[in-house]
Amino acid sequence: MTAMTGTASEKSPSADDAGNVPVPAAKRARGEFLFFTLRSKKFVISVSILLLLAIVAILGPVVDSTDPLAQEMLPMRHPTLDPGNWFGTTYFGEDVFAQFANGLRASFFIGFLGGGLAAIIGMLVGFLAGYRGGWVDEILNMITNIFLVIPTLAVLLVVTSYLQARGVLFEAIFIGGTSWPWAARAIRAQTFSLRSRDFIDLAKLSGRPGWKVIVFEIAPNMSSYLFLTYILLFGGAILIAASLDFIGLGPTGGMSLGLMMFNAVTWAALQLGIWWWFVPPGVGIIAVVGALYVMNVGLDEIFNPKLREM
Amino acid sequence: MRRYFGRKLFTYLITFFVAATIDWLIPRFMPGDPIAVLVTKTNILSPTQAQRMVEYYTQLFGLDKPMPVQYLNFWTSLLHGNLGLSIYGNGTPVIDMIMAAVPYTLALLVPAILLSWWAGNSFGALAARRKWLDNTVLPVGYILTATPYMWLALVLSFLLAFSFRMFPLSGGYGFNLEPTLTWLFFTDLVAHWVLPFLSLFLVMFGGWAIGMRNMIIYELESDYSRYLASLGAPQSLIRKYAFRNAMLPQITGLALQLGVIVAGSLVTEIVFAYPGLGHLVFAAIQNQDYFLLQGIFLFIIIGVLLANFIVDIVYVLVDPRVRVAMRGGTA
Amino acid sequence: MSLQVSDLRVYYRTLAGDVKALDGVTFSVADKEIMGLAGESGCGKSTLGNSLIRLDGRMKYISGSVNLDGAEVPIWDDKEMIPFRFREVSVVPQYAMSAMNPTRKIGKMVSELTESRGLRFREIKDELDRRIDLVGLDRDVLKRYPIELSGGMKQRVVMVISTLLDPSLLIADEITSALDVSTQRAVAETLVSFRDHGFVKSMMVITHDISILYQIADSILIMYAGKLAEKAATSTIIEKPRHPYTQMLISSLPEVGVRYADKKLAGIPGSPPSLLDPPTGCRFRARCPLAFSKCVEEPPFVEVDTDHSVACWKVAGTDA
Amino acid sequence: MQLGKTRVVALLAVVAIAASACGGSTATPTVAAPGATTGATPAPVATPATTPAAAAVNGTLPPTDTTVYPRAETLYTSGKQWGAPSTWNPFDSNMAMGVVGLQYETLFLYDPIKDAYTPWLASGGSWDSAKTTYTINVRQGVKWSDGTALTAADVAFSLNIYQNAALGSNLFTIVDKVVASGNNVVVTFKGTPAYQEFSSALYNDPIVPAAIWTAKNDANILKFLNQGGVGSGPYTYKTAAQDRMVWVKNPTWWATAALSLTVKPTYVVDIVNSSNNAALGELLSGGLDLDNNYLPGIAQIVNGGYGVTTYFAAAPYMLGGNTAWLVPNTKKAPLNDPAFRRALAEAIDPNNVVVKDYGNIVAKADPTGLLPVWSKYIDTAQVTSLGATFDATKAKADLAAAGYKLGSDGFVTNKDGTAIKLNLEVPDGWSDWMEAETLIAKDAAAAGININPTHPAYATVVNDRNGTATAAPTFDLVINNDVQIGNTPWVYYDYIFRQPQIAAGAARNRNYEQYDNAAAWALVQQLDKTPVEDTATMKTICSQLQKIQLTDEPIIPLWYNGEWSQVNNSVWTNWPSSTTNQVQPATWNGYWQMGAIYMLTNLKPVTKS
Repeated sequence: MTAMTGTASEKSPSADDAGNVPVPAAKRARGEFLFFTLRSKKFVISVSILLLLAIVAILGPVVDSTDPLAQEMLPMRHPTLDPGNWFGTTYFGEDVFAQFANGLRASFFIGFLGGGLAAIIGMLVGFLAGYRGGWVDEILNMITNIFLVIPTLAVLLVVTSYLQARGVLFEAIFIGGTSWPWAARAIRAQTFSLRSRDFIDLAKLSGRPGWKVIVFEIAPNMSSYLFLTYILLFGGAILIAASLDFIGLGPTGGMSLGLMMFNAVTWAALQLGIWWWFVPPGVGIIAVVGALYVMNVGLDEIFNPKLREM
Repeated sequence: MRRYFGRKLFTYLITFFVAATIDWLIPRFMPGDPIAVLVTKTNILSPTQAQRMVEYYTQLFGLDKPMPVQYLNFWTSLLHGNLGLSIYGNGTPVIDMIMAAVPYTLALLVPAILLSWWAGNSFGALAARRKWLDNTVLPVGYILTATPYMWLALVLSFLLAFSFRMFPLSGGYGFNLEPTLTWLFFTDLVAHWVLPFLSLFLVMFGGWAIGMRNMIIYELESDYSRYLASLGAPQSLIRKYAFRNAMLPQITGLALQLGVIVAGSLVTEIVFAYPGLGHLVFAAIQNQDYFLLQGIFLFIIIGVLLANFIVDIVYVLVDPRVRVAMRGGTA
Repeated sequence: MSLQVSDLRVYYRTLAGDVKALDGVTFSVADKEIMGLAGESGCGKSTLGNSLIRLDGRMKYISGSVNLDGAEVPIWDDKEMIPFRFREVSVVPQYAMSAMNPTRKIGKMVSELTESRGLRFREIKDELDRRIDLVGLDRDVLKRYPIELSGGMKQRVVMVISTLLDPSLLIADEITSALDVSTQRAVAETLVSFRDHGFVKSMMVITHDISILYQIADSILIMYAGKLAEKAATSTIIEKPRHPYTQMLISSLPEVGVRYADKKLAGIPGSPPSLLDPPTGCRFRARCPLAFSKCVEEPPFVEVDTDHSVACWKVAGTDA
Repeated sequence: MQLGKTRVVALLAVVAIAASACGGSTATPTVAAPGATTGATPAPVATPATTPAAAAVNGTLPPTDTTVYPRAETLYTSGKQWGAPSTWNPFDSNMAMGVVGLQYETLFLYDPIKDAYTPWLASGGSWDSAKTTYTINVRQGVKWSDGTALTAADVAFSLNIYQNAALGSNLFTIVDKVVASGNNVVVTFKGTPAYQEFSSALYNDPIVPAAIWTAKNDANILKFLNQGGVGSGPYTYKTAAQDRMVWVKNPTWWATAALSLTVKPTYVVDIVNSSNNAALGELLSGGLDLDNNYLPGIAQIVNGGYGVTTYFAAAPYMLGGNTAWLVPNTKKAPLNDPAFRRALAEAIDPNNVVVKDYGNIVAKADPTGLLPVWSKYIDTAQVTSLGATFDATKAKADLAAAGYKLGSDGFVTNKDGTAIKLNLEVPDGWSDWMEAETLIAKDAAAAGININPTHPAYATVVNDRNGTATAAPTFDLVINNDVQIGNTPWVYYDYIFRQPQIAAGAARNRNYEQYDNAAAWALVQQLDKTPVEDTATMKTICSQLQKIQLTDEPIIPLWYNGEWSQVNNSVWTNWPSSTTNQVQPATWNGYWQMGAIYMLTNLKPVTKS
């Protein structure tokens, strides 16, 4: 994910009025928003890629219902057009397509849940720290820092060694629980800048409890921003999962793109020339994460007319 | 100014204390008995000998002491730069093993981070609002930043090293060499360094380039840019300002990303059997040497904290707003 | 005759189509004249102001000419415009608060700006300092960063910067809207003093706020829906406006000093027409109590009195 | 200028490593290469030194230059070192690759394939008529690498060193005294000698120079790292680093004169194990000559024309290095019931593992579990009559007969009707075994036995298997292959039947299944006290032991774990093989003195024209 966070963390993509264009505001907002959503190349392309992959992830296992771990086919078969062998087979005669489809499913799941969890924690911490400030801010900051510097791998090692088997769910939760710090910081910064706005003061003066101000005043005002953050976390989670799987800390029993990669390498797919075992997971991850990042910028431009190319 | 850094330093110390303590707990939290693992691995024939080994290692690693004592020892020895003994290096000081590995990791990370950051930002800035560049740099950037480190590493090693033999496959320097200050050794060192460096550099480059590209567009649309333009200032000046201001968030981004980057270097080193910390972590995991792991992680923690602190300082140096705020705070 | 604008058309490119924000305006500003430019938001007054100095990405020059001190101003060509900007035409933007690079010391920024325009900062420095004194600021604001200054201070600094090269025309765009009353007054007075010191030859003050214009403007130009409605000396506009729109505008101000004119305009039934495809004829007729058959034709902007022009059939008719 | 910046950073980085690496390099004085080297070196993007091109470059260097090992004179191996070489103490079981075998030697070699002992540092050895004292004739004219002569005193000292409690050897539980007399060393025993154990000591215990080790022979003997120590073997310490161990030929090796043997490689570079990907890559590209790791898919590679070969040209490709056993916890129901264990043995088809998991690079184990090298001790007739073979239906029948009824879920239940769910544990990350356990679980399920394959962390497996000082072993089933090939089947029977049970805890390394059978243990001891030449008696005892094992199934043999060994023929040829020269192809501890040393003397360099 690297500097993608830079984008999200510093600038609020809050829409601003596009100059004194004499078109009734409401009409402009609705019209242009929709229009741009459909016109933004970045958005349309990325979303269609994601949809396509999502369809594979959802329908793939249905269409090709072979158990991804069943070693029932001829081993190391080249991809062919005949059904059930579109992506060829692994060293053990497992159906690569089945693995890919299920792996994709897992990756989406991890991104969705892990990213979601991270987003929620990030928001809680970020909002609280940014809104309350003072010592609450200090403490939350410290916690964030700790999570930033602890090699989460270490924690994972300890946890996993206690689990007989760890599933995709666990992996997602773990990633969610450890990858939130940058989001928290970014949201904190945003909340901070919002806190001083008049309408917030107004809300405060009107005696509404803090959480209400956050939920009904602050959050809506940075909703687009939060959404963009979530997209980045989504993609990040998938990448982190891939790394974990690669050093053998991935889900046991289940299937994920990272795990496919890990197996392909363990069983020397490259040297044996079983490229069709090694390539799909990598390309799959790149496609999903890349599309997410592109979508992020696409949406940013939609939310924020200034950024559009004219 | 002093108070500001004072406070920062304080929080960093506390962070370190907590992180180190958690780190210390790792080997203790691990299920099973490291000694048993060690003895089993050596698979000695005679039970009596096994028994002796158990006693020997138990006292060697000081595991016979009660936990609180072990914890105190941990800190005291830590202050003496002693990270304990490695189990699979049966008794080698962890610090020695780390010190042997660190130069490789630093030699990968430091240039990879700095260069990718510099190159990425320059390219991103160049690409912003320049149609054709934007349309070429950007897609490439997205693909790179979305690539898992090890996948790229594997592809590179398979193509450039295995198939085309342009670079060595693995290791830190030729297995036919001994470290000497000779041109031969030096070039060989570089040859082994290129691919791991490249796989790190490329992925990060993509990220920075895109980040910068997006940031700078924000800046080019900002009021001060418009004002300068209406006063007829040349693009060069406007872009110069925009670049400078877009840089600041990128600096923070760097600090926030360090953890991820380190993780990336770990897997990359594993792929290339590059004898850095990542390789060591891998070996430690394979050998259940949690003392070594603890040492390495502690080292990483210190490294990341240090880097963060440096970034903090740099940030203060480059962002006047923070300085002003501080003057306000201290005045 | 310092500024001469004739039949200027500048459209806004939007996805819905071209918005005829500035649809053929013709007027002039004399030397030493401070001309106020008022109208509801969206009437095109800001577009007019901007188009005289820099057409931003979404603005499209259609036709018309701008002539400053006898020289053609090539507003349609961004490159060609550069020599004019700052030197001949300058602007105090409505976003003056955030117009300065937050990470540069003000002085540094000014020097970099002027150097980039091929001037030697050292030669300007003294003048700069003098003018800083003039606007009642401490000289060392130049050694400060923008965030160290209050809103009013920033406002004044920007005014000094914009006028540093003694431009022939200064466009002041909504400069007071963000300020409190007392600061407004100060800013307004500063503008006048700039004119009196000859820092600027003539001035266009774009604002919602007629009361400000009443204080400083020599003449006022009222715009409606991308066209000129009425131009006359300030006193004339305030005391005996001729155009029905102006009349309603002024009468809707209970007493001079009321802030936002357009707020009050809620009193006028209906809303301005969309400028995507504006109706033919008089654009005000939908809301005009006096509207009659003739109004379907485009009313010309004719001088009905010395230095008093109006675009309305009724007015023209009565005199004819 | 920007670019300049770039390069500077890069170079600085590399310099950093260079400096540190040099700092790290031990022992050898770092000799600057002669100008010729500098001239001969390729441009900054150097071809990897392991490719022919670079090898040529290095070949141009004078062999005296200590900093570059000419490819043609260097043997690259990998497989023994799981971590950086950390000790060169021949008494430390974690010693670096080759410490015993290349640097230190033993009195005899033992060749498991021919089942023959070859005098090595001993010129011979003999029992007295009563077979109660053993006399070792110390070979004359053997010199330590420091030039001093190897004497009977050295040998006596080296054996007596095992009295040092720190080594915890049990040699002196069977040996009474070891005394040097002239050129001989006389060993006397406590009671009837444990011939089998003693003979394994003869080819396993290293001989060290007394002059150096006397001072070290105390409680801290294991703390002595002995880097670059003095030995008698064909190689001496050259250097070591985090990722390698380098040996250089000892020009004055005694065997050259005495046995006209010469080790061909001037340098032996052992590379610390890394990822499969790297190892396989190096092997295929000729950067590695011998790899003793388990490399998946090697069968395809051997047949893929990469110039990579194995001991056997076809399945099973590898020699059997040890037996992988399925170890049941015989203290737990239902595994405490021989009938159930029997059914389990019948339910599992090791061929699945052999074919699907290993792709035929291992072989199905004999029902006795004895390695092929011990086939002569297998009572084949008895095996055919008693041995359990894969037969799901028979397994079902036996379970029913033994009173295990099928539950609604299709799995048999305990006699008291409670459900049976057996956890099979293999260490996480052991990919081949993880595959194996799933296959085993499948087979078992087919016969109605519910096995749950799990792979916790290695430490957890050890914990569950060994138990702790406070807790008894908790495992149901584990796979284990602790005992390697050796000179006597006794080691296997000791491993299976060991009595008394070793206290639970780290030191537990025998009889994991906790099977108590006094009769069997008596036979094991009897076997131990049978002279190694007396194969007839050995056979009869083994046959009796096998009877017990085949009927009681205390532990179930699965497959012969391979003596993983794959070689690249591009630089060295005439590797060990089933056809040309039948010697051990492994660099692991203990294999050198089982004949692997001949691998180095038999090698032939590929002469490139």
